[in-house]
Amino acid sequence: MTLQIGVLLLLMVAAYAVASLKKLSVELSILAAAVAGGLGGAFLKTPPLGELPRHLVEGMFPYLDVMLVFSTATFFMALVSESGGVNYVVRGAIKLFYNVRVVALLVLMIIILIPGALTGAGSVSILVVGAPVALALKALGIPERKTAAILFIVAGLAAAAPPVNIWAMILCAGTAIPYVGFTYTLGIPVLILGTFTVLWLGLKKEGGMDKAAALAALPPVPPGMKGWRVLVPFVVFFGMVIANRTWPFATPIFGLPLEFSAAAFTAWLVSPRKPDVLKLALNTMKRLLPLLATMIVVGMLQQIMTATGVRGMISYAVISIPLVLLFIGLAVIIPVSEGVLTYGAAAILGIPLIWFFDSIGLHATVAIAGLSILWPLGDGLPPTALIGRLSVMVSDYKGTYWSFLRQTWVPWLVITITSILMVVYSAKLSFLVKWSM
Amino acid sequence: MNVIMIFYYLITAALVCLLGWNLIREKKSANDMILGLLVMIPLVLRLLRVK
Amino acid sequence: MSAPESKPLAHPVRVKIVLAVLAAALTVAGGVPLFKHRHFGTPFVAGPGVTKVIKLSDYSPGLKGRFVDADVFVMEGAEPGGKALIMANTHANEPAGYLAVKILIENAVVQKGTLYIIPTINVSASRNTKAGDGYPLYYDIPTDWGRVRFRMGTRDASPLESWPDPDVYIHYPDKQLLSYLDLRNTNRTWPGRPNGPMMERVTYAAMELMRKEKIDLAFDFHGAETMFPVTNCIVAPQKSAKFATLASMMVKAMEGFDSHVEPSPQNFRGLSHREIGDFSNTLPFLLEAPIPFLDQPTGPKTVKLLLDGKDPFLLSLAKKKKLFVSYDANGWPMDKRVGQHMSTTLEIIRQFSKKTPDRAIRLSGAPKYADLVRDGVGKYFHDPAKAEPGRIHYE
Amino acid sequence: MKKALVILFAAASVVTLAAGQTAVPKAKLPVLTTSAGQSNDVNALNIVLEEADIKYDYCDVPTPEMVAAGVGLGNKQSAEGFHVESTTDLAKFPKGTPFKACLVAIGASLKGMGASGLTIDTEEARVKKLVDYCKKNKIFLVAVHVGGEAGRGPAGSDNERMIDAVAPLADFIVVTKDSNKDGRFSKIAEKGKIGFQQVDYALGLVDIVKKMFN
Repeated sequence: MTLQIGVLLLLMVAAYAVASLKKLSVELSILAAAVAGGLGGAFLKTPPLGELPRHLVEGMFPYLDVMLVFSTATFFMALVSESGGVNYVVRGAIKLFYNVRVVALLVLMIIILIPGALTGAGSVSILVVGAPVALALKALGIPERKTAAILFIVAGLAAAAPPVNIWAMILCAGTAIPYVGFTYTLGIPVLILGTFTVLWLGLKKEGGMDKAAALAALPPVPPGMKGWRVLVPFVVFFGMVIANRTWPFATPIFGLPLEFSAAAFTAWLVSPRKPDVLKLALNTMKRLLPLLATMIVVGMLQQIMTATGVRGMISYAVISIPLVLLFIGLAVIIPVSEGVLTYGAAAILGIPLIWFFDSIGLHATVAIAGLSILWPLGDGLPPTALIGRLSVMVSDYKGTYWSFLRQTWVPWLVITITSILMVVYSAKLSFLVKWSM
Repeated sequence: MNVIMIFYYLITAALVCLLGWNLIREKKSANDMILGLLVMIPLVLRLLRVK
Repeated sequence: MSAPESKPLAHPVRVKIVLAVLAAALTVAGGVPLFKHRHFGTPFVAGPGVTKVIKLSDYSPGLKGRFVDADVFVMEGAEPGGKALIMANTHANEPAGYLAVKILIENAVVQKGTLYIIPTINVSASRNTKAGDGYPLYYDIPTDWGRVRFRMGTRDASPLESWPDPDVYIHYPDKQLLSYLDLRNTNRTWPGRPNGPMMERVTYAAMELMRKEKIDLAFDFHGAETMFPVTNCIVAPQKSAKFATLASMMVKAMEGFDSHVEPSPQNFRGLSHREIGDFSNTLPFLLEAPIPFLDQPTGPKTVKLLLDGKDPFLLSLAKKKKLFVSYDANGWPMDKRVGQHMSTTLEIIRQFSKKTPDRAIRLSGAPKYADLVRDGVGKYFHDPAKAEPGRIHYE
Repeated sequence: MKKALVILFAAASVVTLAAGQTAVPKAKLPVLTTSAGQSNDVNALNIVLEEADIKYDYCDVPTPEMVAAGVGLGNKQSAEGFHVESTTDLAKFPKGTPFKACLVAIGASLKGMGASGLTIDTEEARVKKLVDYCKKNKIFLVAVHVGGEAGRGPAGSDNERMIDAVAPLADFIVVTKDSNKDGRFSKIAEKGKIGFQQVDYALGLVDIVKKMFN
């Protein structure tokens, strides 16, 4: 059976490679891999050919809700941006903090951390506050590729930050460990690593602008734009998120897409100039199309990989690695799995890994925290590279994707080492869990 | 079906319309046509309450 | 990373129409089987012991007329006594319990006391499929008179019944944070609320049944991965632990299979074995039988794997001591798993009846572990073609 | 049914002849039962004593001070993650009578420990203190393992640490056949010259405790 599955895996890799060589987009290359795997599997009746369409269609569903979040959040931010709110905020931030660089950087870091921490999605951080923060970073004299790097790493940390960490939640749900004890176990490393990242990448001023020039270089704020007009839509959004958290049994479950829609509607209401909503929505969808399609094809790939046994074989291979190699291998395995499967990676590799770690005396909660700090790095890796691509998009960086990714290597390495040490020494770090209870 | 769920069907329907409109306007890229259609499939099946 | 610029198409409209037709064909070819699956029913023949079939909504109007409202088979004995509730398909991708209750409903007769059986407590999950996990839609069990087809469901209710998911599920009433998915998992939504989210309504109705009918024992049938530490066991809170332990010792000695007892954790909320005990006078027991099909490191997710539990990867991992149950080339066949649920349940009922004779429950006609392993589960299914029409219920 | 039970008990009490088995030693009452690792096996142990009609005191997480308080365990009350039960016949052994024997059910449960607010490290430290106390005060220490294969695990696992904390220091070891598949317990017994018995099923323990305390 191993041989058969191995052949299917090769077939899928080959289909991906051929599609890429033929200059097809990443999304279509993943689709090609999924279809090739499905057709190959049909030879062995795993799954039978008659079930292939159903598997392909069913595989389009795992990330349906994430697609709704992306669409509504991007549309909301497009509205805020179009109404001049973004420019207003950045101008204010530069006025206040231009001369105290470290404080400015830390404030911007916290601004990126909050939306991701609350929703568990780094993409929300980028979509909601990415554009204005990018502008502010640029005004501080940080070049675009470093700006993109800061956004990407900090947004990833935001996703890992408490209270909501989706990797940890998937792992807890799958291993029947309660999702408690993560506040400091995740919070402390996230803050330390975030501070390190913004200071490492942002402390050096590379542009020659002084404060006046920086302000002059920023786009003008449209007449009539006031602080409250920017603030109100965000108050609506965070109000709904926080209301749900504070009075969970009195508030209905809104869900992020509705929260973003409500915020978008408010932004339109309070905007001093009324943007063309239809045009804006159409453009938003066009811009998002590759990302949305990625979610679709990754789900299909995942479905085919499981139905054919490829996913199981990979999971088996990871669990069978000798322990020391496994610890070192986490540095590659975890981010790459995220790059290929996004959150699916937590279920496929994470659940058996945690069971295994637990059985050899590691502390499961700390080990989950450690892994879930490493996973977000994979959101910068192809084929999906969800947060990496969003970071490049909002920071307006025009260079190649790889030149952006190279900028992140030092924080990347530090995060990797931290998270592996957290797993290895999880038993010694269990006091963090106790503090958090 | 409660009010909030109805909102979700409306959001989904809006996305299908936007994707469809973009698809109709698309003249150049076969890639974008395929991606647009792919994204529409699960949204349509959700609207039809199949899955 | 950006998509390469494509050359202008020679015939954009024609290309577009061809692509749209292909997409529509895929939608239909993939969508129709999913639609059929959602509306498929397996016939359950109400056996001689079934005295009535009621609805879960009879205990909580919040479920009236809803898709998620479940059937409750009631089996009353001539003599009054204790009462037990048996629930299956909490997680509809763990089918051993579902097959066990079908056998009970079709064969058992209660002499003393009453049995309440809910074959599918999470109706929506049993009519949902696990996107991304490549399960088969159905599995067939052979019998002497033909095959019986069952839906393969999943762990979580469908978004068609519960949409949207929250950013994080906040358990009622404890406020413990759980994964957003757990809002649709009926083994996290206990004890529930009468008008809360849909799955909380389901568990609330079951809680009401237990409180109003003064149920003594509640059984929740599950399956668990062989790599999961809590597998092949009875999960019981402190108040149920003695009966569980006695039963575990008895089945080991008399019927020759293992099912150890795991304490129900006190700080993990929403689970049946926790909340039923805390919010009623009922003694809860959650039964786990191994289900290799659900393990991550397995070969293709086929019906064969689901039914015989044989997998080369798991066998190799067993040799490396990475599984939590004994595992050999014989796999873990369905008959054995159904048999374990059946015998463990009967033994707990027997031990309870011995200790509290005025609340005793006595029943006959239910096969035990050895019978099921010898005959196979299909032997105990009744042919709906030979049943009176009014006695057939599609589950 | 009753007949079947009698036969079963008889069958279960026929002890499998494994290497290094020794006679059942005599021990004196009153007896304390407790757990090393907070698995459910201590419930099995209590049930065994009930079936054998031997009265006992039980605490899942006793401190040396509680053991020192003797029968009644210093009148401690059960609370969340802390269970006390005293069934010892107070007419024979009034409150405060020092314990003469201690039965420890070995078996680690992550969930059980979590419920008591313990980790494997704190549990190991606690068990070691308890064992030390028993040794110093000549309390007859019996290590029991009835968890079978499910209650074992790879080397270095929680279960193995609990075994190492108790078994080598016990005065007598009694295990089920499944628990000793790899001969781990017989080896410990042989090495430490500790009394050792192996039974087919947990129920077989009934006969052994009867012999031990009568």
